[in-house]
Amino acid sequence: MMPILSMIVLIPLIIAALILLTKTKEQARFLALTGTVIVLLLTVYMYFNFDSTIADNQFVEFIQWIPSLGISYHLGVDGISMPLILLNAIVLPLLIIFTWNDERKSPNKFYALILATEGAVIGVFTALDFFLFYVFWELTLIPLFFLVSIWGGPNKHHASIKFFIYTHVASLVMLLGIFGIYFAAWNLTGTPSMDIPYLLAQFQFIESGIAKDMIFLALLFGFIVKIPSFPFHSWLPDAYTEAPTAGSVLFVMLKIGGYGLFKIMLPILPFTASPNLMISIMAVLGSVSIIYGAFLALSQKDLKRMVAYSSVSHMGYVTLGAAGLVSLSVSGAMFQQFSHGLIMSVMFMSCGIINNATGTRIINDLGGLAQKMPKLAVIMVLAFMASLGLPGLSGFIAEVSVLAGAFVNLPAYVIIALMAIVITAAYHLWALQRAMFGVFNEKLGTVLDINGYQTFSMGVIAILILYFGLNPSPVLEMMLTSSEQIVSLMAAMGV
Amino acid sequence: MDLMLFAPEITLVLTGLAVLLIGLFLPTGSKNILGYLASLGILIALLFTVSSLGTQATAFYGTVSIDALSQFFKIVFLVVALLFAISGIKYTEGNSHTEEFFTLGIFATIGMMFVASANDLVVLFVAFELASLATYALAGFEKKNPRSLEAAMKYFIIGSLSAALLLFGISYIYGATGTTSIPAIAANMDVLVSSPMGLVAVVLLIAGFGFKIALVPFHMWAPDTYQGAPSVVSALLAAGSKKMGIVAAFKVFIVALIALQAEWQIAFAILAVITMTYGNIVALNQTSVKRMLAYSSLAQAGYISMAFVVLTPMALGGGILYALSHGFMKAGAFIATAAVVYMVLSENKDSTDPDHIDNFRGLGKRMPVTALSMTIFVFALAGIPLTAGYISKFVLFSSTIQAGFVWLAVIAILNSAISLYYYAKVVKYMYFLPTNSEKISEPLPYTIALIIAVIGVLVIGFWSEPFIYWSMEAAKVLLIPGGI
Amino acid sequence: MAVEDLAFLIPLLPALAFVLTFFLGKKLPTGGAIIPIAAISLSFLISISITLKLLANPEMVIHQSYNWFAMFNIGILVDPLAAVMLSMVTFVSLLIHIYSVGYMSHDKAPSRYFAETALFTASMLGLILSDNILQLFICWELVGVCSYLLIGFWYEKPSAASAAKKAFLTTRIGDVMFLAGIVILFSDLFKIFNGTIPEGVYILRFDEIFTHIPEIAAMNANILGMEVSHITLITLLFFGGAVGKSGQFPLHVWLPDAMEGPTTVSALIHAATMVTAGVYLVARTFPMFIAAPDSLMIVTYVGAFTAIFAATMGIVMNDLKRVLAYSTISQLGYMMLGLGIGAVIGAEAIGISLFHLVNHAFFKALLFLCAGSVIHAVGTHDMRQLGGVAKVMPLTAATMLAASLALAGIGIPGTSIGTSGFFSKDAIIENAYLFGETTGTWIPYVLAIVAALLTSLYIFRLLFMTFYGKPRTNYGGHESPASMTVPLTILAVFALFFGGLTSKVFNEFVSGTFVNNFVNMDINELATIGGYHLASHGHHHEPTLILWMPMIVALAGLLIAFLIYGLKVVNMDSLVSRNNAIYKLLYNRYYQNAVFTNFFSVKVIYEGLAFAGSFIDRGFDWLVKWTGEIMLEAGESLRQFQTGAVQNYATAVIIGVSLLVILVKVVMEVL
Amino acid sequence: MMIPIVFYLALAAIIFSIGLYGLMTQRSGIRILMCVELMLNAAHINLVAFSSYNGDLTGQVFTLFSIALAAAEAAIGFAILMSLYRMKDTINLDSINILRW
Repeated sequence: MMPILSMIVLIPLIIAALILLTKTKEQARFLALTGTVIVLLLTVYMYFNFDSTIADNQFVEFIQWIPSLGISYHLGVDGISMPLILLNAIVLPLLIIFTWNDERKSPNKFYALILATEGAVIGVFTALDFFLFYVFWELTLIPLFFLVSIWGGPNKHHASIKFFIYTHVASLVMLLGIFGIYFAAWNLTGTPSMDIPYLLAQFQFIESGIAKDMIFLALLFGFIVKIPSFPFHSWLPDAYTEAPTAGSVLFVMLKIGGYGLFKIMLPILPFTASPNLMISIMAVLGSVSIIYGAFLALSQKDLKRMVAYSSVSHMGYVTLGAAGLVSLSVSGAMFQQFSHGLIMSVMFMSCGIINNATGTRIINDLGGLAQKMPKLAVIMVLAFMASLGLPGLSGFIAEVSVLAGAFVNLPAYVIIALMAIVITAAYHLWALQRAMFGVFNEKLGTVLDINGYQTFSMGVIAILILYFGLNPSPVLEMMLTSSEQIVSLMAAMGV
Repeated sequence: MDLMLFAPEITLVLTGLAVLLIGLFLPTGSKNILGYLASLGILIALLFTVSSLGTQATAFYGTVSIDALSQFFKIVFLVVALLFAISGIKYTEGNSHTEEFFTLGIFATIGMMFVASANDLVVLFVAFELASLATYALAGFEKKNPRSLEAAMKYFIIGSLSAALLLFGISYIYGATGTTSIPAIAANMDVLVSSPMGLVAVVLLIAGFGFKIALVPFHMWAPDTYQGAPSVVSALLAAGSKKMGIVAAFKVFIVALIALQAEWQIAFAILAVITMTYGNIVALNQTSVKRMLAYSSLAQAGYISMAFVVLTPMALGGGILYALSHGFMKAGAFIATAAVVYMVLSENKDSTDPDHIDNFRGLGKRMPVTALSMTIFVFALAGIPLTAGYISKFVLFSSTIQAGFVWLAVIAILNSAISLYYYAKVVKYMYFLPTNSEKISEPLPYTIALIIAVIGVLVIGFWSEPFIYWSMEAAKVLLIPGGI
Repeated sequence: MAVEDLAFLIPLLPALAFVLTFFLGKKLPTGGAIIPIAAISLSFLISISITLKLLANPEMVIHQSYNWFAMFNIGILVDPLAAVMLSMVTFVSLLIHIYSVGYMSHDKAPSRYFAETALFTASMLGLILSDNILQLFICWELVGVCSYLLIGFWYEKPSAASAAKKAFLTTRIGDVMFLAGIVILFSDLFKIFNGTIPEGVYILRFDEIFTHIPEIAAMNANILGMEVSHITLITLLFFGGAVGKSGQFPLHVWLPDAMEGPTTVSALIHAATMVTAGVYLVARTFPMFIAAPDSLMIVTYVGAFTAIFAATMGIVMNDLKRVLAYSTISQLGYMMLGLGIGAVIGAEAIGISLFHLVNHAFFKALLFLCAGSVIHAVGTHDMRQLGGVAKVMPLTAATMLAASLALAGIGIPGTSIGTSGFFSKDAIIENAYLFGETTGTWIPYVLAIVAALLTSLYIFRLLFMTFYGKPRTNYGGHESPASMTVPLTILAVFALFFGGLTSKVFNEFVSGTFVNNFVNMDINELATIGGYHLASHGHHHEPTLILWMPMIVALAGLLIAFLIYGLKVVNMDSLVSRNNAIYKLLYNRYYQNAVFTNFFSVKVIYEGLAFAGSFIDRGFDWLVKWTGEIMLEAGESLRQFQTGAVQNYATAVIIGVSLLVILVKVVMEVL
Repeated sequence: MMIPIVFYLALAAIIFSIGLYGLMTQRSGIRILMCVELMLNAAHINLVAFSSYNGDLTGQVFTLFSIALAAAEAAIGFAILMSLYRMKDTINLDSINILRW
């Protein structure tokens, strides 16, 4: 069979290179669209050939790379990564369409970077070798760094450098963790290997408990910063806010932190010296992020910044759900990643549109936009409702699964999260009221509604939000399979 | 004995002399032919060396040895020399002293290569000095440029000082062991170990080599010299003669003075930490790119000297691989700077600091190839994956953890995190800051040199297996008794 | 095919209507009102025929259930309780829709209106049909968001936008409690099944929940040192949700403000769809409540207190719709009280309470629609500017009178003569008396009685001020079009006669809702778990006075209102003045707004916590920045070593050498 | 009769230190150059002394090489100083510090 995973990873990168050669905006965006659509088709094909009843990796590809260090080119997808790949594959073409008519300098670089990011992110989701994993992990940084620094807002340089270095430090700490597990296994078996499943399986045989905890914490830190979770979130508001709309959406697509949590942290969690400590660390981080992000979002003046903080709050559910260690909560957390990706992309698209149309994002300066932009208003209200966890929309499935599941083991933390729900509703509705409703602020001048391309891409995502809210099974089933396997592992260890 | 073993050196000597002689009869206008000649000679030498990889022999009554280690480092030197020569073609354009430039460069390379294969302190010292003397002259190549002269002067004084220290140290070793042959020294160390002379000698030697490797505090000349000397020469210094110091240190300490391991391990631990931290922190707010690169190469030297501390095959292999990668990255970076300097000077003759970071504004538009390769080099230096810099850091740092020096690895990793700041700053200037000046045509030789370096960086990054293999082989030479 | 197979269409048709109207409405006349009207009338037919079928054979329920995801399902359950609710909601909502055709004719976006109302109705119907608590919660939330959209229908009005937000947020507080209840319930059942849910078992379905009530009741949680049974915890949290939706104290604040929407929306919210959801929830989970110690007591007291609390505010409002709003709150209090009384009368309570709910739906819808018709005609809803409207709009006035009689509960005890309100309210008050007898606490009864007095007082005050006498200002005005008056008339008929005709059969029908082939609950057994002593069944004999009491107070209220506002024997101005403390307290609605909105939400949450949060966040940000700056500073100072004088360099080398010797020695000593 | 080696070593050490001292204190480039030569010669003394004591010639050969190197070094050094002098009319090294920090 064809190396489909290599294709969905490499095609975007190759196309990105091609786009760099293009001269005009038309060629660039056309190539970009083709590339992303190809990836989408391949992913859909893969999705329909994916067996969601087994938890093992599928479509595996394996090639020796640097044998003397046990490094190999090892790809595969499972129930954890498949939905996230699907998410990227779906949103990216729509993102290209969304930006179809935008005017910006050097569009070829722009689209090239977008595709490069897609390739790198999908690479992270498919890599089954720590070396490869880390390579893609770092590779996601660079295009985003450029996207923010070139097309970003007024404060872009500070934001991009901060994001770049902050997350790079995290990656390096994670690398230390990887080294730890790598050599621990090497010393145990005498043969080096960077293979993720193999190393995760070896982890339990490490004698020194301290070593195990250190490795776990180092890896955890790397992922937590990327998620990002309180208190390591301070790169996020700047980066998300300063990034161009497409950049913000790509940031949202960057679900690698949570992915690492499920793919790498949970399988080794029960074998750490003090699992319960680790669990409570994650639970605390998660629940605090939820309520903390909510309060901060409430206090924001800038619409996009508010959305950024709301994303901190939402990603808290991921950490909390992972810590919940009930198949429902874990799969709920995975689903939260998926749905959060969809919802936030619409949110950021809306912010971008409002910013372009009115020239400001300060909520109090807006007002009554719904009268001028009815189409946007409809989609935006839906997105906001989804974001505040309204039933029937994808956000609710995730949150209720996380809350219900996690309550079994972590009641106290769930109560904290529950308190945040009202705040969440508050800042969403308040922002809507001030920005979209009420009397139109004439100072904004003439405001035009979203164009056909934007309507299409946002509309499609909105419909998906609705669809997965009503029928989550298409992605939730495979998540459940994977999470049940993880949880059964926990149960076996009596955690 | 088989002269073919020395085919590379012989080729170089001949080339050097040929360049010198032919240069005498050429009018200034047509001297740039010499550059091509030199490059050709170096290339041939490089091919000889590559083909002789894996051969194992000693010559000249055991004072010179050909082995994986020497060949590996010869490749490093020759690659750097090649980049030096190719970019030199443009640099020396219209200069009446072209032949000196290339001859000196070639002789410096010969010196380095003999250091790499030296098996006797006499040879080592002489070759060391040969390289040094040639580079002293090169540093001051721009006789009319005060900066170049000052650079040369500082380099020379500190250089000769450290030469003296080195020789003094060697004299003690000779006195205590009664021989200058490296394996023989290793064989009868007992006197030296028992006497206080041991420590003194070790420290004197560290100072002597540390000057070339540019370890804090023996580094003081480096920033000034790298900044003041012609960029192409800085490339040779940073990428080439630095490695010479490293290989010499490898031989002398790990092979000859292994009995004093405890002493010099501690010394190197201290120096490595100080050096990498100092280099990175001071590099943070430099405005001269060459100076910034100088400090960054301090930091890199710090990383490499971790190999002395860890002292496992993997660590040494990592260090050796790092030497190669650093050769490509740093030489490339300096040559890119050279291109920029060339551009600036061609725009206004009397610009005092042509390598100021402001001259990099909008380079992405003005010199796309140079900018892109510079980006790759700095990211490689920062250790971004799929570059030579990453794989070398990977091997070196991970070996540090393997050997249990977690604290050292943590320091190193934090350092490379810091370093990202000033590397990213260069990229920021090249791509994100606006410029009013327009695109210019990039000088071909520089471009070729840059492309070669980029290819090197990326190939090592992607297809690392053979490089790791050979560096490990080289490391074995050092560690396995009687390997030499 | 049998009608019960069409049950799923009941919510689906309006939902479909929503989609169609949303996309096609603009192109159709009257904003495509015809689509929802047609859809809802179909739903009504289905519901009513199902109700009749269930009436015929009491054992039967309609239940269908499908897998949704994980261990959750989607399903419909039509038992007597659901059936009557369905019929009522579809009926009232249908009339309101028809009425709206006329009422919204001048609005600029009628299609959006009809789409949203259709969705509103659909989600309420879905709520009623749910066979599991999760689905119920989902529809519950949808109802909330629809109310948000409808209250904020005229979103360009800032007051409307903020009222909508207030409504959503306030109910959201309740919803969170409800959700918390569900979460706890889930984890309890999850533990009961100890983690392995068999295939095809949906643990949040009512039958599963009810069958495990004893186990849940056995679990105890320690909250602030006191042992609370999980069942109590869960039911109270559910009740919290009900309090939010059904505007019980203290979460009733949103309801009066909800007047910002079109009057028809208010009618929909108050009569048919939204507020009754809370009562329905408690009725639906009644087996849990009766098994939960103390829960029903709290329901009783909250209900009774709300009844009187709202009534007091009703007397002083000058805004037509606000009076009605407070009356709704008060009546909902009665319904809750009715359910709470279940503590002594068991399942009958459901019948009684639901009966009042249905009747209230009729007359309250009628009241609002009349008010709407008045407002529509004269363009103001300040009663002080009205008066003598009866002359202009006789039909409206007549129907309004009917509705008021029903609300006041006029009727002759012991006979089957009387308005609908009479029968249902009377039943509640009588049972409140019984409650007093059994438990020995008379507070609920007293509150209920006084509330009854106030009720008739404020409603007749409204009646006299608006329709009686001569106009205070010269407003134009005319009788409303047929599309509005016809629904009024129909509702009037129901408000007057429905109760009298159906009271007996209705109570039996609904009270038996938990005894059928889906669930079969022995309420008395559960009551013992809850520790309630049910009064002996059979007919109770209250003293005649008690029997007549509600009637008397109602008439008394009527009389007082007539004297003050009709004949003006007392000069109100002396009382109605800013320096009358009580009046001020009532008029400012006990300063809840100041407390809840201005102080709590703005000061504490927004300015307090949120900004504290942002301060902390700046701290983190500063920490990151600071690290960077330290580095740069260090770099700046370390540079200075590089003096540029070569001697210093040489010195550095030499010092370096000597230091290194010493350091190495020292370290070697240490190690 | 034979002078113990310690004397030679001491002498060499002294000369070496003088060289160091000069290197640190002197301003004139020429003098600094001379100091460097002093230090080298100190090393040479060591080598020769050792070689005669160890009784093999390596040390002396080494010295010869080294002297030659020293000469070359001196040549280059003077060349550099010369051109510095041409440009700045001074060989006072303190005044030559454009490159710093």
